[in-house]
Amino acid sequence: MNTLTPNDYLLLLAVPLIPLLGYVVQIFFGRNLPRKGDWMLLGGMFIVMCITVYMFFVHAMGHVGPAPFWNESAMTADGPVFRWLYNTSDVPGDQNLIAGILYDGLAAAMLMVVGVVSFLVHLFSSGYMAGDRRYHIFFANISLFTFAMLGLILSDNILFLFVFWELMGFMSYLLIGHFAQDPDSPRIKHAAAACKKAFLTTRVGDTCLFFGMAMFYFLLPREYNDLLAQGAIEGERVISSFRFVDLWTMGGQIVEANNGEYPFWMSVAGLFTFGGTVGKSAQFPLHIWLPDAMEGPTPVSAMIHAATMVAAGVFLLGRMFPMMSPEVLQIVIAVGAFTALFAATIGCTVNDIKGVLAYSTISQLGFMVAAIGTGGLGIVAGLFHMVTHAFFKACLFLSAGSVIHGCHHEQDMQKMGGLRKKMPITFMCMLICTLAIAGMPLFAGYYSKDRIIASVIDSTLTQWRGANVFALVALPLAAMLTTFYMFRLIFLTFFGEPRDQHIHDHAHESPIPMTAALIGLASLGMFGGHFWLAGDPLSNNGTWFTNLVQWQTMYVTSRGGSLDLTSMNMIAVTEHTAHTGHVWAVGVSLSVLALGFFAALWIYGLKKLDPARITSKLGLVYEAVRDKYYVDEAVNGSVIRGTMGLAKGQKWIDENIIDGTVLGVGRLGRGLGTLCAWIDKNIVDGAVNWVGNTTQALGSVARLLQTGRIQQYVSFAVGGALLLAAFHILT
Amino acid sequence: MSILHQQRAFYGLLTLAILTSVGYGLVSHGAEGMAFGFFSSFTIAGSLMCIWERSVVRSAFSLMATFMGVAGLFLLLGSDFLAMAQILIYVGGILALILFGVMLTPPDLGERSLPRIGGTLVLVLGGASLVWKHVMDATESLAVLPVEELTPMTSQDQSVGLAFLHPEQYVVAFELAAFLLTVALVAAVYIARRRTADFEPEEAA
Amino acid sequence: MDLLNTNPDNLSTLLSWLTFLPLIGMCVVLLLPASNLRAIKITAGVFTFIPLVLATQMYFGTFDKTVSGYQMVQHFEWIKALGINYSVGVDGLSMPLLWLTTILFFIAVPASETVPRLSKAYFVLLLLLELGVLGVFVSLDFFLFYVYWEIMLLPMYFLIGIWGGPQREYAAIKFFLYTLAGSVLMLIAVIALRLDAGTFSIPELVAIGKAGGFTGPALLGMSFTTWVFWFLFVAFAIKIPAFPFHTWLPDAHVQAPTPISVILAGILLKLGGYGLLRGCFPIVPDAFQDFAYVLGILGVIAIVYGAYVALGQSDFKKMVAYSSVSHMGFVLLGMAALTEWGMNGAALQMFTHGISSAACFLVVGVVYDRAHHRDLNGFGGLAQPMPRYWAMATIAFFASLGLPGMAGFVSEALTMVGAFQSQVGWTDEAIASGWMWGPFQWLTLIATIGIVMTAAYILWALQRVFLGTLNEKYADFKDISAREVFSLAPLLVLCIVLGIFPWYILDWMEVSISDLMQILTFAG
Amino acid sequence: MGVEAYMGVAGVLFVLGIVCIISRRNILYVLMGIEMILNAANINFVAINRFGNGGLEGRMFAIFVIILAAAEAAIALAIVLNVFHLFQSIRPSDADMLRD
Repeated sequence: MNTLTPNDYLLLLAVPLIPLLGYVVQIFFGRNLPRKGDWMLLGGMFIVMCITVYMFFVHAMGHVGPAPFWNESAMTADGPVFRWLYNTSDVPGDQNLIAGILYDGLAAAMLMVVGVVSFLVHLFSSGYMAGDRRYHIFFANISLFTFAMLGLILSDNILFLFVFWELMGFMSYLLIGHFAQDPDSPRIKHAAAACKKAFLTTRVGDTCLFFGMAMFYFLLPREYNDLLAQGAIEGERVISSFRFVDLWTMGGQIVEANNGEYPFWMSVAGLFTFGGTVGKSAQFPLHIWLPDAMEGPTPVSAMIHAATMVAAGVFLLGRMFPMMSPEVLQIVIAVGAFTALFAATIGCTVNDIKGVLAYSTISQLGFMVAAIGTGGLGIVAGLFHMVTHAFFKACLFLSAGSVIHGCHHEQDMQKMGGLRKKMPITFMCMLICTLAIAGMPLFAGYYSKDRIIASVIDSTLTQWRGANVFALVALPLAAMLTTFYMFRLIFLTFFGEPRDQHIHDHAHESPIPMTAALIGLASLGMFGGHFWLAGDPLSNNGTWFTNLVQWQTMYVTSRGGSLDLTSMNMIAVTEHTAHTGHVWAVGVSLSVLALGFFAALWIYGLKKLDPARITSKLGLVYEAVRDKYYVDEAVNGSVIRGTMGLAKGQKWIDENIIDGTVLGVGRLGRGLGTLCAWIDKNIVDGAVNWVGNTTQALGSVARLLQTGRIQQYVSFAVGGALLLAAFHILT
Repeated sequence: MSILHQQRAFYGLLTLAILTSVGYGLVSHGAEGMAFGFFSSFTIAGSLMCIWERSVVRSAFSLMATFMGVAGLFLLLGSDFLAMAQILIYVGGILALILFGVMLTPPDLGERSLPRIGGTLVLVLGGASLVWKHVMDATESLAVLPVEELTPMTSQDQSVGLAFLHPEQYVVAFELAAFLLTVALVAAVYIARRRTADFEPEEAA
Repeated sequence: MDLLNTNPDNLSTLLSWLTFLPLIGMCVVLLLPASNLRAIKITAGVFTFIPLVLATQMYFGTFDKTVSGYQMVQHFEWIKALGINYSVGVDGLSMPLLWLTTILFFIAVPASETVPRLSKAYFVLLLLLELGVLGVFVSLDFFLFYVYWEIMLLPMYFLIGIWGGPQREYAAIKFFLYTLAGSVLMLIAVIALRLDAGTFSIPELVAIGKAGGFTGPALLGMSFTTWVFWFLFVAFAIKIPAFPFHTWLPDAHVQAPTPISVILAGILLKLGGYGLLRGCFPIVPDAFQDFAYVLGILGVIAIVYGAYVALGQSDFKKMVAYSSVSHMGFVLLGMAALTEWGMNGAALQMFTHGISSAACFLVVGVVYDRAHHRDLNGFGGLAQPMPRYWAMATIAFFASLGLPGMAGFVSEALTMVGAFQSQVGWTDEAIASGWMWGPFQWLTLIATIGIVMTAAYILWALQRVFLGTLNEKYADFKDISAREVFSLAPLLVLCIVLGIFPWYILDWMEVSISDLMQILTFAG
Repeated sequence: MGVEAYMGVAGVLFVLGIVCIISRRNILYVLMGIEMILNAANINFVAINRFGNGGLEGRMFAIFVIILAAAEAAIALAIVLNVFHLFQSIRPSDADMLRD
């Protein structure tokens, strides 16, 4: 049941195209537009925001029904269709790639989030980046990034998702590298290295995603057709395609045909796809690029490395969830939980204000991934947390940006202190969002984080699996640490006496556009949570967001398949466990909040306990945590030095062995050459000389005939002729 | 034998040979045979005399006899234009040239040596006779008609003249010959020009 | 289907005009006085521009992309005694490459401004080279193919040997001997085919090949089709260059002047790939299928090995040269996969690599003209004095990196997914048991390492050259000049347009590639 | 008279020409010998032309031989004068500068 009318699609199509148009205009005419063209892009983003919000409320909000609204894009061809590989329609479906728009619950929510956050970040950066030398280029890059993100959300097939996925990687490369070309920025060298590192690490994840995607594209239809041949599935033969709709139906029916058993290769493919999320959402092994990405300007960190790009990984997980087998989900939970805990611990020791927020982002992403991993209602919790996190984390970054802007690009918290009087608005916004991220009730964070913990409890109660248990322990601990380091940040920057008088004197509140953005995001951070639920927070289902996000099951069932998410992951969420799980969750999250807050208050607020003594007592553990568990060094040491060594080795091989063989052949040739030369000179040449000499001797004899007398010649001629004639006659 | 006896013996033999060939021609082929005998013996005698004679002048003049004999033979063979050309060019032109050559070069009477002449004559004649049979076989292959079926001889000077200028036939050769003659003339004059060096007195080398 | 549809009415002389225009140009340039270099440049420019206009008009006009088989065929007896005839035609496979050739040669002429010791001979040889290359792409008679192949060899030797860098003689000789060895092998194979099949014409050979009609003598213990396949493969592999035969490429590129290495990378490498798809695969299809996995392995080695060695380079141009080796590995992999997408990917990769690597070499040329050295570590922060150059360099290098939205990605994605779908090397019982994982799936997995490494060496190079602190030696470099933009811009525009709308090339190739696929015996 | 007779005469004349060139010590005899040889050739031409198919070729050829003989004689004479001028003697054996 598709409530979208054709012109809705045009509206949706306009959403990504406006930033693209803005980019193209900005690139060519940006420099000489008034105010370097930022108003044009800002206006564009405002329109996009209005469209997304309008579409969200008209279609997603009002719709509470069994089947999620979606469009069959290509099939009913009411949505705009883009034939990518061959422009002729007679090429069979699986050869030609037909891309359309998939606007369902998840896309609606994400679109709105990205629309709002991007607009506010544009607004903020128009103030923050005012004096920059490459101001118009910055705005161009940001708008192209927004185009890529919006495109990713709307794409209905995984290949286009991949295209926009990598395009975002490229834009983050350019944006992180923004200061790499700015001669007067102090950290030009670090920025250059950081942007390369970001692109390469995400590229590793991208290639895993590409491989997983190729596996699904090729193996899914083959398996489906084999089962069809064996009669396990009825229906007609399927052609391979990248579209999510096809992947879900085929996947669901294959799993169902194997009565709930996932074929092995499907887990492998699922794992590879999860590799993509690990790369992009900075999960444990591939998280090293996010802290370095802080080299980029703060609005970039806010938008890309907090709200949108890193959320794309979780979005992909949401999209590809039906294809994930239980084994893969175990790994997802494990990685997510571990990342959450791991990053939270490091967060406590970082002194750079943006560094803290970077590690907090990694940790929160770990929460989301773990939540989705638990399956069942966990998906709802994870995606919901993604939405709320986008708001308050963006606000945190922007407020950190305004703090930095105020303190003239000073990022080290050690030098700040007592800024609350100097920067009241920033302080208020930052406080609100810290409460939100900590999970204070009535704030957005509480609803989503509490739901995550609830889903983890549910999944562990229903089936006792290793990863779930680990998550059950790790996530609350991480939540506690989150509260601790967030309040540490607040106390260090805003409370206590100013540690660096010079900075304190010059600190000033940020100009209007920046504070307006901060207020906007802070309010979303506060009301975001409650507003979404439109139902009592304690109950488990019936919340408006759940059926918005639980589209997959409904989608497949409406297509005749019976892809029941809960049943697929064999997490039978009975009414009873859901309720008890939930009660437990509320209790755990509140206690964790209190614990974290008082610890931070105790150490940093009231300065009762000198943090130095704790760190000295912890000793080695503290060093390890402070140096980020030496992961960077480990990766640099092993992977990067390994590849470089391999490269140098292969260069040597190429130069010496392969080229060597050629040169060897050459040298061999030359060796043979000299040998032959000798032979030639002495033997062959000798013979030739001998021949030469003999001929010369004969020559001198013959010369006698050369008398110079004509008559002798005539007589020789006649004699010769006669001899010939005689010879001729005689024979 | 003294030189005089030699001369007398040689010329006696010569006239005897001429007569026998004329006689034999008359006997074997009637008038035509006689004419052939006369002309052919005249040619051969002339050349023999040219080789025999000690003085160059006499040899030169004996050559005239040869040319006349050959002209006669041409007549016998029906090409009158050719005979006339033969007489005109060979006797009138070339012989005169040779005489000029004789005049411009010192006489060298002692130069003739009979044994040399005799030796080469015998040698060459021997070789020639050896080859003669072979040459005769070669002529078999020529499409040569026996005397009887020959078409009667008609004077073709008209056609020869036309042939010279007829585009398909010899006009090119004719023009080339004309061109060649002029070039030869100029070249001869150039080669034989009097060097300026001749006029200065040469110092002792 | 009359293979060569040689009925007189469609004997269009368009192709012959296209191939012989450079020859006419060469003669005109020869007549010009050597001192007047400006006139020479203009004539060379004109005589490369006309084929470009012709080729574009053919590409978008006369060439009918829905018809299979050869078009614009011209056919007449050349050497009756040996049965060699001048038959020329073009189909979906060669049309895009023909167009690419004319584009790159037209771009090479203005790019030759800064070649050291530039003289009339340079332009004469350049036009002769164009004749050779155009000829190879249009010829349908194997002997004519071989003749043009040799014609192309000679000017290239002199162009590198005279106008090249310091060790140009070594590089030129190495290039010449390598390719000559290859072409000798090809000659043997061509003659063997002629003696066995009685004709040189490629379409007829293909028909016989498809029907398995070759009954020639075995050699070195291999059946006729097998050793003919190996001879042809080695000849073309040297040109691609495939893994073991690639060592001539870096030397040739490093020593060649910029416009020549643009042409070398842009088109000459495609001759190998085109040769395989035109001469080797359709004529000896069963041998090709038997040894497809070997090609696949060589392709993947080239991809991964080329990427790693490029990572280890310190010379900018040598790095781009090895990147060509790595990218051409995709062509081999795509071809060996014997799947619809694989073949299309390989053919498209030839075109896209042509434009992206040509752009990269022009970028290297620009910086070499200013700094007169190519040591990557010697540069730094060039983005500041030359922002527009940095923007263009980023587009060029990210296009060759395979960033989506650029042409490189489309062909690499097609090749990878095509190779992944390949069932070459699947044993029958594996298929029966439903186990869908064969050698090519492993190869594709390994190839992904190559893709990551490609990103690594390109980004590292970009960082060392453009980002970071500005090396004060280069502070006064002036930004990219109009002439350099004139050569570089069309290639970049092509990269982006083909990235978004790849069907501008794929539609043209689709029909002839599906013809090629019909030759496969098992269900590809 | 048959063609053999004429050819006989031509043969003898040819032989005598050669003898004249070889035996006599004077350059002029070489010239005369050449003339004899040319005449012998002419006789053959005309004879065979007459006894052959009777076309014009033989005669025409003979005429051209005669023409060329004239040109040749002129040149020969000029050369003889130079030889005499250079070597002060007309014996061919003295003019042996060609011998190294």
